[in-house]
Amino acid sequence: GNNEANEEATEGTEQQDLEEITLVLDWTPNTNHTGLYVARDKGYFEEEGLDVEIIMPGEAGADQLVASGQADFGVSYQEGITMARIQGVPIVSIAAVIQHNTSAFASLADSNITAPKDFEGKSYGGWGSPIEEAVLDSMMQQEDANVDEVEIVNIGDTDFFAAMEQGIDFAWIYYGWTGVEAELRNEPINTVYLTDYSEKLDYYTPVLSTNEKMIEEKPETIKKFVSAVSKGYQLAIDNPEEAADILIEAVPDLDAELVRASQEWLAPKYQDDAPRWGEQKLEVWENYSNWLYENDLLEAELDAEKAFTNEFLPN
Amino acid sequence: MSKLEVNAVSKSFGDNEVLRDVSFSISDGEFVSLLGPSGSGKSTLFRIIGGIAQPSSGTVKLDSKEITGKPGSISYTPQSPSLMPWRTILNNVLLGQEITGSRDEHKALEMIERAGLKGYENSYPHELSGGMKQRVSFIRSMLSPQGLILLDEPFSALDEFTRLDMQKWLLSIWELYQRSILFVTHNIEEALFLSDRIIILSAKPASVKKEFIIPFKRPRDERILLSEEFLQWKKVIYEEMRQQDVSVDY
Amino acid sequence: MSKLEVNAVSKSFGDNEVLRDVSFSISDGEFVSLLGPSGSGKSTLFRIIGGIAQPSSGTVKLDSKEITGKPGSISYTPQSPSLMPWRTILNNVLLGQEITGSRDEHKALEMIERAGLKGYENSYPHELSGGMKQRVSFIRSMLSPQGLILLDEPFSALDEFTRLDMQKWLLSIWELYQRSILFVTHNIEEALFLSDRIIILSAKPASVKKEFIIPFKRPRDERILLSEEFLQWKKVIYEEMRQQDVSVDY
Amino acid sequence: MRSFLQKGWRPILVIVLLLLGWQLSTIILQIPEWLLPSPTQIVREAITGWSIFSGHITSTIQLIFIGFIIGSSIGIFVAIALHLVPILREAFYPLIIISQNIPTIVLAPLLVIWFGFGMLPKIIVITLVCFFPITIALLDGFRQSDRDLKHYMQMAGATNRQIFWKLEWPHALPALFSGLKISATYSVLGAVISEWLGASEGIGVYMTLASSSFRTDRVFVAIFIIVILSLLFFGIILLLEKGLIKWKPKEERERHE
Amino acid sequence: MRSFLQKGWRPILVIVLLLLGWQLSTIILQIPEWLLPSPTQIVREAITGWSIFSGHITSTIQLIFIGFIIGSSIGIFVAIALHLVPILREAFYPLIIISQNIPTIVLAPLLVIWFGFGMLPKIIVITLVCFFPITIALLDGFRQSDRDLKHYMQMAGATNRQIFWKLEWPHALPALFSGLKISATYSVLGAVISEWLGASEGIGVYMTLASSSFRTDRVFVAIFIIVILSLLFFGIILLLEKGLIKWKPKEERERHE
Ligand SMILES: Nc1ncnc2c1ncn2[C@@H]1O[C@H](COP(=O)(O)OP(=O)(O)OP(=O)(O)O)[C@@H](O)[C@H]1O
Ligand SMILES: Nc1ncnc2c1ncn2[C@@H]1O[C@H](COP(=O)(O)OP(=O)(O)OP(=O)(O)O)[C@@H](O)[C@H]1O
Ligand SMILES: [Mg+2]
Ligand SMILES: [Mg+2]
Repeated sequence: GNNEANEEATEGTEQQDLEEITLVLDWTPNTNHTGLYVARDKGYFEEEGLDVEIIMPGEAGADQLVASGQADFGVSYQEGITMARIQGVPIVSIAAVIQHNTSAFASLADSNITAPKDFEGKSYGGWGSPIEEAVLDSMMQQEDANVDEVEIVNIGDTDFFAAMEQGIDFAWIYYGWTGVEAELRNEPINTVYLTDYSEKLDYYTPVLSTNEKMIEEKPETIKKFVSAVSKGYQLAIDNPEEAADILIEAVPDLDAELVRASQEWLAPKYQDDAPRWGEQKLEVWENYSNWLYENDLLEAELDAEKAFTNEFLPN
Repeated sequence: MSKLEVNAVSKSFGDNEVLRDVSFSISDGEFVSLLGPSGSGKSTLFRIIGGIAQPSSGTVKLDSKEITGKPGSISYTPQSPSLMPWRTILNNVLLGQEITGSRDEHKALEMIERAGLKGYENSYPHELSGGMKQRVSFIRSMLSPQGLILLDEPFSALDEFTRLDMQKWLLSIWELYQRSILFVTHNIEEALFLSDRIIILSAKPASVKKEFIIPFKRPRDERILLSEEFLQWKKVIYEEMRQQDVSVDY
Repeated sequence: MSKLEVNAVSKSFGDNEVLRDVSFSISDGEFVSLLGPSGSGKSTLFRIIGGIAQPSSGTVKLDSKEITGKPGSISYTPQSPSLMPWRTILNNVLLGQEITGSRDEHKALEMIERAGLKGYENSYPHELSGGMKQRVSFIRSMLSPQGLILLDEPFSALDEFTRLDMQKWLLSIWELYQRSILFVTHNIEEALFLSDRIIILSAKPASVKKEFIIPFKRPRDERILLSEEFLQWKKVIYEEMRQQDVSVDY
Repeated sequence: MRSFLQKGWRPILVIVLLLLGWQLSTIILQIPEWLLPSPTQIVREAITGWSIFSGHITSTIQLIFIGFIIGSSIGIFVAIALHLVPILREAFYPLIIISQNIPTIVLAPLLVIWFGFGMLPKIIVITLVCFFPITIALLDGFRQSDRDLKHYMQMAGATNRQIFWKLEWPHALPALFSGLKISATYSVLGAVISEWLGASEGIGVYMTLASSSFRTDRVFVAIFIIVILSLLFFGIILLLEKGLIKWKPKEERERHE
Repeated sequence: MRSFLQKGWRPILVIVLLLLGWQLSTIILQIPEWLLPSPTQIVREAITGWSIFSGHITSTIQLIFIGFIIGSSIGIFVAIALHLVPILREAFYPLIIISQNIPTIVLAPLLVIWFGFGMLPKIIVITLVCFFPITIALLDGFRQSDRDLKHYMQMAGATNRQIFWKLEWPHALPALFSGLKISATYSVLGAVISEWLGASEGIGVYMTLASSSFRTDRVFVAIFIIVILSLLFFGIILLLEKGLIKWKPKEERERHE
């Protein structure tokens, strides 16, 4: 009811003045995006004079759309922005949605994989990127295990649960979504978090992005946008149930139960140990890009300072 | 003994009554011609005897077995040549044999030559003239082994000399193998020269108007064409057909 | 004045020499028949005059303008009826008019009735007998407005009465509109009854063997068919054709 | 309609048997719902979720129709152009094949970058899917028209245009319908795929959302709808074919699908 | 060969002009490489990266061949079965349409669960893509065979089998090739898509990796290869058609593609 009132109020008066903004998600809406939907449906964007349309990119891929200016803002990953910038794609991270990497290697509980050394002799289902092997390698090295002992199978788009049915022992998931789904299904899983084994792998995922032209030409717009989004995530942090309901109402096709549970799990992770929501640290960017470079996964060294900025975050 | 018996066959296409109560029979080894105005139902009757069309009523018997609506026992020259465009002349001619038994290429080549088509064995139908295609279609049915042959105006596109030659050839084959032949033609002389018996169909709806038994001795010679008796017969049949020709009023 | 001039036309298909040095002409309003053995090249000659086949050498002139290889100036009844299976009889008949000008449905219906096809205006070709299709194809070319009409065995599938009727009708139309007609037939009587002049082609390779000017007075009546002079003419032409018939040796 | 009832029972029986087998095997083999829901579960979800769902359907149907109509018009137009102008045919035939081999994964970002998120890029995708079978089938159909009839028309002075409209076009109609049937079938899936280019509504959107929130039952509801739409669409083309091609001899007509 | 050289220049000219236009517009409009690389950049990458690339190509070509051969065999077989057994046709026709409407997004997990990550599920995907145009085109081709010839054969005592092999099959050959052309074109893309089901090698794998690391030039190298493969494949089908269908009148032959 709250946001309805807001909409009615704006329709008559301010509408002409609203600046139209497009935001592309990375894929389908999920709890990573809650703050964005809250900011839209609670009227935070309108308060800043913005009219934001949220779009699912499908196969189009958000980064190119943001870089080309078809969309003003997007949801991206540190990994993607790093790769993109090396190829000259002018895209910049403007806020970290979640402070720490919540991705993990997950397996069904009965296969007893609790640490990287247990990966040996097991089969890993991935999507064929060389990064995966490098990540496995650097984690397994901590425990003197050998990545060559892992059978790496390309499972394409197959989802985690289906892959587990088909003889795959572990796969790379986001706990906040797939892990929570496993909880809801009463399917006990073991997780091995990347962050537990390597500082360098604690990169930001996801982040909000924009292109360099926006930064140059419309810094004010970015500031307004980030401040509204920040309020949105703040609400998600303080009041996960309400935030979850907003997301469910905005995207009714999502599974409500999963959204609520995921929101509950994710709420403390948004800001975590950072001084404010969205804060990014140079060392995180440098660590990760150096790690990629050292592993021959990057053709050149990243100029990390240009890849992100904290300047638009509200104080 | 009757080879073929057509019993009270009627056929209508919707409101269009084409055949009414047509009955006749053909003996073993007999040569019978069917005369009747254009559009009277001769080809339709052939299709019924051949079993690919169902009569509205009546039955067809071959060798005393009922074959109404059952195709497969007859050798047939359709009114339009109906050759397979993707087969050479030789292979077209052999089609009938392929269907019922073994290919006798030697005999086929012999017949092709006899029909004046030597050199065209490996041509495709679209390279032949109208009359040549008709001869190919004729050879095809002569090569088929069935005991009853239906010929639907097989020589209509031939010049008089080729036609006479084909007629004589047909007679010689027929005399040799003693197959029964039912022959449709619009040419009275042709019917007289070839047949043991001529059946005249009336105009729409067609029924058997009259039957003539032709008494010329066998083997026949083209000289009978000029005999007085022949001309006499021709006049009789001509008059018979003229009387009942009511479909075209002029 | 010459309507059509065929000058030294030759045609070979690969090694197969079909026409050799064929020359003749047709005057305005003249009715000329072409006689020749089956496969001699009559239809090929028609295709060359019609401009859809290119002669190996020689030229064709219509109204003194060269039209060799240029189609589009001729009304034509092909040897096989070639009707459009998706058009009704009426619409098939009107095709020639549609191509060159406006549809005259009234006249078309009149002609369909005259040809004994009343009631079939809205039938499709596959519902017609062979002879009926041939009549449709004939009407189609008679309805076309061109000054030269080529008729390739237009009456071969008709019984003698329908045929005579169509011949008389053709003569009446021709006398009324004075169009030039080139007519192919295998029937000598038909050629004699209809033509001002008969051209006889030799067998392969075809060339003009002989021309006869037929002196019967116009308008002609079917009674001349029984006259002594007619029989005499028939014999002359028959003999002429027999002599040169070397393609089929028997 | 009567003939539909007479013949329709057979495919329906097969489909019912299939659903039955599916239902039984999910029960007997105890296949978990998230892997392969049973037909009853799917139908239940379709009924309860109908209110959410109906909006998506209308949006997709709209896309299908616009896309199919534009796609088949272009297909027909291209076929005619290539047929009538031999130089065009020789020059552009390969490009038509190329057009079928640019994967959506590549096309998608380019289309969105050039044309934004509106209808246009989606319609381009459906069009690309639809036009090809029609063009190929029609071109082959035009080529195979009756030679004698063509000669007759040329002699009578028919222009190329007349030969085309009075002979080649009617002759190629059965081939056209062959192509239209293939295209109609593809257009539905084409529309769903085009929605992955970034849409806010539609069966494609619903399906990806369902898939990413592990609601396999909803994914199958979407498939059911897609399948039903395709069959409907195919049926419409068949009816059109029967209505337009009237001249076939009876015996053959009766064997029509 | 000679006729290829005579006619081949036209499409090649068009393609060269197209590439030239593309090259110029990337230069003039200053389109950044990550968005749309110029043809020269693509060719450069194709040459330098050839060693990485060739392995992927062989793997994909293998998939295409196996998939296309199985797919078209099944397509032909299904068409024959449905044509010869009317009950089958009535019962299964709708299922064939349904088979074209199950999006890979749904099929993929099921296929993987049933058949693992090997060749089998990929070949199933290509087969599904290939068989449909062939089946539809062939069925229509069978149905349109000459009625008079059929009657002649029936009267002469031909069995249904003889009628099929001696009449309907040769008559439907042009339609079959129409369908094969469509299928050959689709099989290449089908193979690439099937690799998204999880493969360790192949153009599809190469392309997704290139796309996720923003190597647009490599994505386009992959497309170039896909396009060239498709054209080659289509050309092979055309040559086969010319070789097999010899009886066409000359005039028409000359207008063949
Ligand atoms: N399939 C059909 N549908 C409707 N009517 C038909 C069909 N086949 C034939 N007819 C009609 O049946 C009648 C007889 O046709 P049929 O072909 O048997 O004549 P015919 O005696 O062989 O004539 P012709 O000597 O001209 O060949 C004609 O009036 C024709 O219109
Ligand atoms: N397209 C072609 N290719 C090769 N040879 C051909 C072609 N068309 C006709 N011929 C040959 O030309 C010759 C004459 O054929 P045409 O059709 O002109 O004969 P016709 O005089 O009309 O015979 P008919 O009286 O039997 O109709 C034949 O030997 C035929 O084989
Ligand atoms: Mg008949
Ligand atoms: Mg001829």
